[in-house]
Amino acid sequence: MAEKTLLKGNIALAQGAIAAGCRYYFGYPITPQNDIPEYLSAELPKIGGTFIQAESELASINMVMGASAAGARVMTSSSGPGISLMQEGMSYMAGSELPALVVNVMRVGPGLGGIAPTQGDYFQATRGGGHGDYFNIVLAPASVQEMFGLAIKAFDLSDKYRNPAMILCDAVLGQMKEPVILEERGAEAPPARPWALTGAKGRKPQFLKTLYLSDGEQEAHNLELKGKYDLLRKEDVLFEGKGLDDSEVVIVAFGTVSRIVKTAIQMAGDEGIRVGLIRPITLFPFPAEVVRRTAKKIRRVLVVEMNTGQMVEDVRLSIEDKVKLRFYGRPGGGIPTPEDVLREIKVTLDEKGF
Amino acid sequence: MAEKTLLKGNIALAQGAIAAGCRYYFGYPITPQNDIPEYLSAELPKIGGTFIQAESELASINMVMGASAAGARVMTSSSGPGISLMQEGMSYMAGSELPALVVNVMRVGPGLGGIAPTQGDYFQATRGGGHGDYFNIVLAPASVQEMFGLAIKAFDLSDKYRNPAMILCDAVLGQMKEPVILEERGAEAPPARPWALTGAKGRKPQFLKTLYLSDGEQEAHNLELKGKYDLLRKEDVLFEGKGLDDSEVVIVAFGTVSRIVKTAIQMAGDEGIRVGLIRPITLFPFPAEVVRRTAKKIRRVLVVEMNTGQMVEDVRLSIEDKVKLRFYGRPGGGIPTPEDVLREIKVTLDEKGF
Amino acid sequence: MAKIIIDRNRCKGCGFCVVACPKDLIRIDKELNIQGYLPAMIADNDNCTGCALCAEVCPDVAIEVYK
Amino acid sequence: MAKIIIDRNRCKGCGFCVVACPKDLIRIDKELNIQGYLPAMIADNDNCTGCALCAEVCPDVAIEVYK
Amino acid sequence: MKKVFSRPKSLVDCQTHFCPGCTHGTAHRLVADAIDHFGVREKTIGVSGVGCAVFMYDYFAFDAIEAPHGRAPAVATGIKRVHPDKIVFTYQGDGDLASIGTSEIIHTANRGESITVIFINNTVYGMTGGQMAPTTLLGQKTTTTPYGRNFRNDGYPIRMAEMLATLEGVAYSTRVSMHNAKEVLKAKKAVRKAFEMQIADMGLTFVELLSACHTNWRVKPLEGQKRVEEEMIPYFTLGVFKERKEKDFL
Amino acid sequence: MKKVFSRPKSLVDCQTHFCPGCTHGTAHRLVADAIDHFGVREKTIGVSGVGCAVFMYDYFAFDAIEAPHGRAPAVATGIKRVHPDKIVFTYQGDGDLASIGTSEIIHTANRGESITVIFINNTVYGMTGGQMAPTTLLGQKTTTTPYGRNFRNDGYPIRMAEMLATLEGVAYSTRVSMHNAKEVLKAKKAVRKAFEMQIADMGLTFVELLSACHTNWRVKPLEGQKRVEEEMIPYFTLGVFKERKEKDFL
Amino acid sequence: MYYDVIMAGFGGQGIMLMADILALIAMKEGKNVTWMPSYGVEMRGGTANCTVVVSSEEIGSPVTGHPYSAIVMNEPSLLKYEPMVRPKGFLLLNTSLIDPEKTNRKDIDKLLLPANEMAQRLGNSQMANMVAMGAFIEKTKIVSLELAIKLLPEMFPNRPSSFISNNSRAIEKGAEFASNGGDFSV
Amino acid sequence: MYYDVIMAGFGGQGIMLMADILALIAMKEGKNVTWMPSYGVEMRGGTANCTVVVSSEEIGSPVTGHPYSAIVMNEPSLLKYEPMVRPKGFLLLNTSLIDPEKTNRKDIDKLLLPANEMAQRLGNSQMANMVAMGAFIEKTKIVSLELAIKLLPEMFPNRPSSFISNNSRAIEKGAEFASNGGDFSV
Ligand SMILES: Cc1ncc(C[n+]2csc(CCOP(=O)(O)OP(=O)(O)O)c2C)c(N)n1
Ligand SMILES: Cc1ncc(C[n+]2csc(CCOP(=O)(O)OP(=O)(O)O)c2C)c(N)n1
Ligand code: SF4
Ligand code: SF4
Ligand code: SF4
Ligand code: SF4
Repeated sequence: MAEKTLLKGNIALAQGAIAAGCRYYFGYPITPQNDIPEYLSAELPKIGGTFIQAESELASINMVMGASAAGARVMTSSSGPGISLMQEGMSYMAGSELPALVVNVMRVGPGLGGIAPTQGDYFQATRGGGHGDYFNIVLAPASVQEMFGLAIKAFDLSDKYRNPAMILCDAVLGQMKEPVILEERGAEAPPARPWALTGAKGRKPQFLKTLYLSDGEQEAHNLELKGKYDLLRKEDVLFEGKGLDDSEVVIVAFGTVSRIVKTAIQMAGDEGIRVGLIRPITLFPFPAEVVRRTAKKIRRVLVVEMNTGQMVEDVRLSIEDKVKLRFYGRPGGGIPTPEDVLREIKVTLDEKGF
Repeated sequence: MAEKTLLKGNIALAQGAIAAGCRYYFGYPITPQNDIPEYLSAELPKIGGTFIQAESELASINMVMGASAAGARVMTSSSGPGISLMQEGMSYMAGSELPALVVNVMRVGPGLGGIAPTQGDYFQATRGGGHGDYFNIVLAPASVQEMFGLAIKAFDLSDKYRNPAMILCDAVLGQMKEPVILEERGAEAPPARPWALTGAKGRKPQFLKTLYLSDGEQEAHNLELKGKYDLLRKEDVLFEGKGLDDSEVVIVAFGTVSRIVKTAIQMAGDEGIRVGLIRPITLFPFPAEVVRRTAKKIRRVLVVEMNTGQMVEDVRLSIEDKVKLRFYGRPGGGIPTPEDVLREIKVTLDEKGF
Repeated sequence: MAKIIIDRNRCKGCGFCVVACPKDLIRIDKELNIQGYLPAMIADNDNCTGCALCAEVCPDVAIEVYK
Repeated sequence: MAKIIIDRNRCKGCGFCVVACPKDLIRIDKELNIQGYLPAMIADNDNCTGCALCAEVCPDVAIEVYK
Repeated sequence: MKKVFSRPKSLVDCQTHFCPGCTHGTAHRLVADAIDHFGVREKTIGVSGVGCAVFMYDYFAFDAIEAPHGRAPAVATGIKRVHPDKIVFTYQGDGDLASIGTSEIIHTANRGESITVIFINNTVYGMTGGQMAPTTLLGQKTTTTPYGRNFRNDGYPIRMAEMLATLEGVAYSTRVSMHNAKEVLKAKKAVRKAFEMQIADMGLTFVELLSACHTNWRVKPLEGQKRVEEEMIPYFTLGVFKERKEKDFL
Repeated sequence: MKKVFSRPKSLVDCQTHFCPGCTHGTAHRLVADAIDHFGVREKTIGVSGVGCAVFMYDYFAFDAIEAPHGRAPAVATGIKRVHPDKIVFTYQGDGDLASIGTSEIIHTANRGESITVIFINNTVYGMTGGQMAPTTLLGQKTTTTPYGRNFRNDGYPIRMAEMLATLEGVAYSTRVSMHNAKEVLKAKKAVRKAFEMQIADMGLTFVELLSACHTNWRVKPLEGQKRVEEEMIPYFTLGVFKERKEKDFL
Repeated sequence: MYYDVIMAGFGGQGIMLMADILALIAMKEGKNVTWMPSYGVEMRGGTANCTVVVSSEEIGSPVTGHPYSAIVMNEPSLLKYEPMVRPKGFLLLNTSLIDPEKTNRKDIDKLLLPANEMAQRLGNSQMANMVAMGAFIEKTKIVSLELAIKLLPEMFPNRPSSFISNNSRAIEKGAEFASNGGDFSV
Repeated sequence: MYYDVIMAGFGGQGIMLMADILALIAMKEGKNVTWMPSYGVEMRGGTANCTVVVSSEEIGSPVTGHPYSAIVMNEPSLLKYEPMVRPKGFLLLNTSLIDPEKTNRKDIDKLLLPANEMAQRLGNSQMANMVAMGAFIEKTKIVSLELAIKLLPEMFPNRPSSFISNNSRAIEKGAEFASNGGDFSV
């Protein structure tokens, strides 16, 4: 087994980005993700990269757009209010089909909010906080190891689809330390970017834009984007499933909550209750198929989130209504304890169908 | 019958705002809603109001926040990219429980996009483009008369719930002229605002904020917000329903599309096909109950939108999965014609259940 | 010996060249071009000095100058 | 005749008042206050002129001056 | 004996969360002092930026609101336009005002809104842990300029008081310091002048107050004060950059 | 006879969508001229703001990108940092640069990014129908100042070239006009100088070009040119506000 | 009763005004009406067009892909809108700016109107839109011609009476042309 | 094997470092481990605390409401964390800063450690955290004490050897105290 290093989630993410070949970072400070820019401000210059502390999140995302347009692997990171400020830029990037990684280490909202762990930005991340018909590719790590690994994966997917990818996590994942295996990045180099702006030398001038004026051109462009999202749903769904065959109830939870749920599942097991888990790793595309299939079999689904109910809509959309669906959520930085979850498991089992 | 005036949708909306007692407008130009600021820049000074062209949409929404905090009825208006830039501010306003009207005359996205009619911002409007656990109150007019009337209604709901309200419409509704009856605003004055910042004269100092640090305080605040959204869902759902009892298929469509659908329904009627319509007027809260009830009876639902499928999720969430649900959408400024819709009606009727 | 050539169909008839010409050799035509504008035309090319001021001032880059 | 009163528990021990006092009458105590800081104390109130410079410079508004 | 110096009435009698020696506390007192001085506590509305001073509403005995990071001038504009008779001010750090909020302060100043802006320049982002601010000095190490600020990568320390002084809408622009008693007394006058001119509706008034952030500079309080004097002031010259004399300008 | 004046190679041979007499066309040519002059067409990347010139990519024969409204300097920063050897410029209107994009231009200038900024000041928002711009003159009627711009409500016309000249990162800041042949020739020199200094990597170079927007001013083209001369120039003084001579500054 | 028309031409031909008047009369007559312009991001160039729907019932779509009729005031508009008109529909062409040879449809009713020339003879070619308006109303009878003329002073409250009378005359002349189908004299 | 501990005190007491060391040793021993700090928006003031979970299995929640044990280095931490410890759990109190009278729980095992005084006697009261560390490990045996001492040079590569040896000694002394339960001598 490769050697392990004890790393903070934010740092592991930053190292994942470097491992993925990212050499450009533009961002603006905000808790609880400041380790990322702080680490990269020290490391990137050493490896020929560029770190700029932008004057704002608006500037960050637009610098990211420029660097991406120029053909670079590039990222930014922020939290709630800052991510909201990036919505115009992210919409432009999706429209111009530009890849990049945007990290959201969530903080409590709405408003300024505290930095307690929360999952209140699920809707914003998966339903497009920006204007127009588009989606972000959204990945939700649940361990420091995944902070590293999914950062790499996010760049790859972003490049594959020429669409911004987002890592959605919370303060627990950002601040927690765990042992990590820092795999060397394999040979899979970033794909060629023939569309990048590099100067029209030996080729025709090319441009990147989002405004199409000829009859039907814009509609065609939007349908092409939709085609990419359909392909994503088909080809690049990621999830972790446990005990999906013989459980009495299956829990759907992502990120930090899935960890708490695992403890609860063990506690339930100790009491002789068999509980399964589906942990979506891609939030968009949502693992609808496995949720549907599992729910059909197990008939009882419990969704746990650190918000007032957001991913539960995607679960609802995936399952038949004969399935019993229960939601348990704590918003505003309230963290469900394993005991809370165990209680909810029992309620789910006790309740009659709808 | 009161006298009718032939008015552009944008102007009717501006007049509705004035009728509602709104005397403060802060906004930044963007097509296709410029008639609103242009009209108000001429009218507000005449009636003791204030019009400021802000330096940006960020400034606009924050001026709106200030004026609302100061106790005024206040509004802004914009379109796609500008609305995206307001997401941080709107999240803060929801968090600080401040009322205001935000108008989004949609344009095509993602990115800069053209100004053709579209409904691509449904997700952003109803699922919160800003960070955190909150919702906007969203109203969708379908006629110039409603541009006037729903502007008033939006202010009232916004005040009732101390939450931002949004009018979501498109270029057709903004640019179209129709005869309007400009009702006098009744006695229903804006409610008292004891929470407003007016100087601590004869009372304790008070403040408006979104950051709660004591244990559990933020969670309690978020649950209180959730309480308001639950109440909204119970008390203030608006929709228009037609032929919900004896139709062969029911269409769900809002705004401009509902108009096109009405023509299609007439065409279908001419061919002997009975088609019903549910037109959500409040998009949040979504009229889930009537959709559920009607779908249960009619068993065939067609959703038509000018996007690749957004409101259809709310319809899906409202109905049983035994109901046959079909979606027809055109994104990027493509306008479904009545003929298109008629065709889809027939397909919906022909198709077998799932 | 110099001359200018005005691209009649590219011209939008703003008249800047008319004013710019120090020798007053350009005027506005009476017939619309395909764009629907009344374009500029060189009235007297023989006296053109090729100073190119008309070309410099033309927003539509509709003038070429030869010398 | 003048004097100052330092709110021992409000003080964070920054020492600005110590430096500010033109007559050098303030020093830092050796015992922690409830906040866990070593607070300032007036060592010699008899010579205080009530100039209030210590108070002006105190970021925690922990000093009152009497004259 | 009579009390000749005590806590201003506009300042709540409570412990602040500021670090030992942090002159955010001083600046708060100076604002409260001016509000008391002009007897306008009951008609004052404060707008805090996001930064170490975000909890302003806990410390001031008048109405207040928390603006999104950088947007305090826009929020203040909204308030002042609704209540032209009230005293409205913003209180902002250098990250808040000179970085993310650049556009808002410039245009609010350019519109000449009758508000007062209290600007705390401590060359770093205090609240978030000492990252580079637009005002960070060249060569200064911060958590995001670990090798020292380098103008080729990070740009130059920006001088807001001078830049704003060039705008027509600004009635008063000054830079003061709080690193010793003499300077605090000057700062007090400047803050009073700023509010006085607001009361006279002369346009935007701007007071930049130099401050140390000992915690993030990683120095003791008294060392910090010395650095303000020896390193900040040579670059951030103290003085009045603009002072309008007439109300009926232009 | 030899062709002594023709369309620059960097300018695509096609009809523009600009209104008759709109000097956006002239400015486009001047940029293309400079690019040709320095032979850098194959290493130039243009960034357009949103405004009447958003379709830049249709008119220039080099790589280009459409930035969100106001953000061109940030986009250009991203590009230039990836390709320090390329020639990168932004092309922005007064709404784009001096209003919504204030923060981006100031900080990009302050960082001294080696890019060129072409700034078209026509005192209105052209593309969206003639609303007030930050540069609108006092008293000037626009669709959002129907009673004329009034500084008490709307603030003052902002002078960007002067303001930016105060920033260390700026290598060159100048204001020129395009209202007659003589001025166009000067403008041509200024644009060339700006690109020349970029090639020498001296910092940000900024050229403000005064322009009429006949359509929204509701005047004939020649009248518009006259108004530039008689009304704009007295307020927006022409000249060089900063020109760095040395590369190794500070 | 339901009727829809697309009016099209270039900016400056008064297309919107023409549509405005039609919509206003319809409203005054107690009918439902929608007026729907289409315009691009760009300020100028290209065609200006406006769809007016008049109906005694509630109006569904204000946008129409197959109008009963079209008024085309210049050639690009002919190319774009002629194909859309419904079979048996009606097309009014401004022959002052359109070569009638360019029309293709055989299945629709056409009126060839030299609107600019007629307006010029009436003293101002700017009134071509009013001429067309008059002809269109006379031909289709979807609103009252009298009312159109009667409402002019109300529609242009700030214009001199000569303006009103000239425009009335333009409308009348257009109507005359339509009713005696082809010939005109002033 | 599963064990969790919350360590708490005020900023400057080296709580995070203590937690770091524990986590690192656990990792080196091939166990799974999580290290989870909790901190506010504010830079300073208040308590610093960190939860470490050590387990031979995959670790679920890194957050725990009912830890097996707690190390409390000052009084506010005692008040906050003593009630959370599981019945039969373990509480290590720093009696240099906490009055042992203030503890309430009877159902848990307690170690009263005068950490600051011991550290002071070792030459530097800053090492109180190391003393506590040593005592905690000795008492709970969740990781190897030897490894802890052996790893010190690796953990502080830039510190002089005197620093390492002092800290080793502090750990040892803490352990000694724990093993002979109560008395200490330097
Ligand atoms: C949109 C947004 N971005 C970033 C932050 C995080 N943030 C909070 S305070 C702050 C800067 C604080 O620095 P400064 O304004 O200089 O004030 P100080 O704390 O030094 O007094 C930042 C970046 C935020 N709250 N909102
Ligand atoms: C975020 C955003 N806000 C507003 C707009 C609308 N908009 C497009 S161009 C423009 C201003 C154009 O004016 P200017 O920059 O002066 O350029 P000009 O058209 O005069 O050349 C505006 C406000 C937009 N596209 N995006
Ligand atoms: S300057 Fe150019 S566009 Fe203008 S009239 Fe002359 S040739 Fe035509
Ligand atoms: S200045 Fe104030 S806080 Fe500082 S030591 Fe003196 S009394 Fe204490
Ligand atoms: S972090 Fe800096 S600015 Fe904030 S309270 Fe502490 S010393 Fe003051
Ligand atoms: S609207 Fe104004 S800026 Fe735009 S092309 Fe026309 S004249 Fe030029």
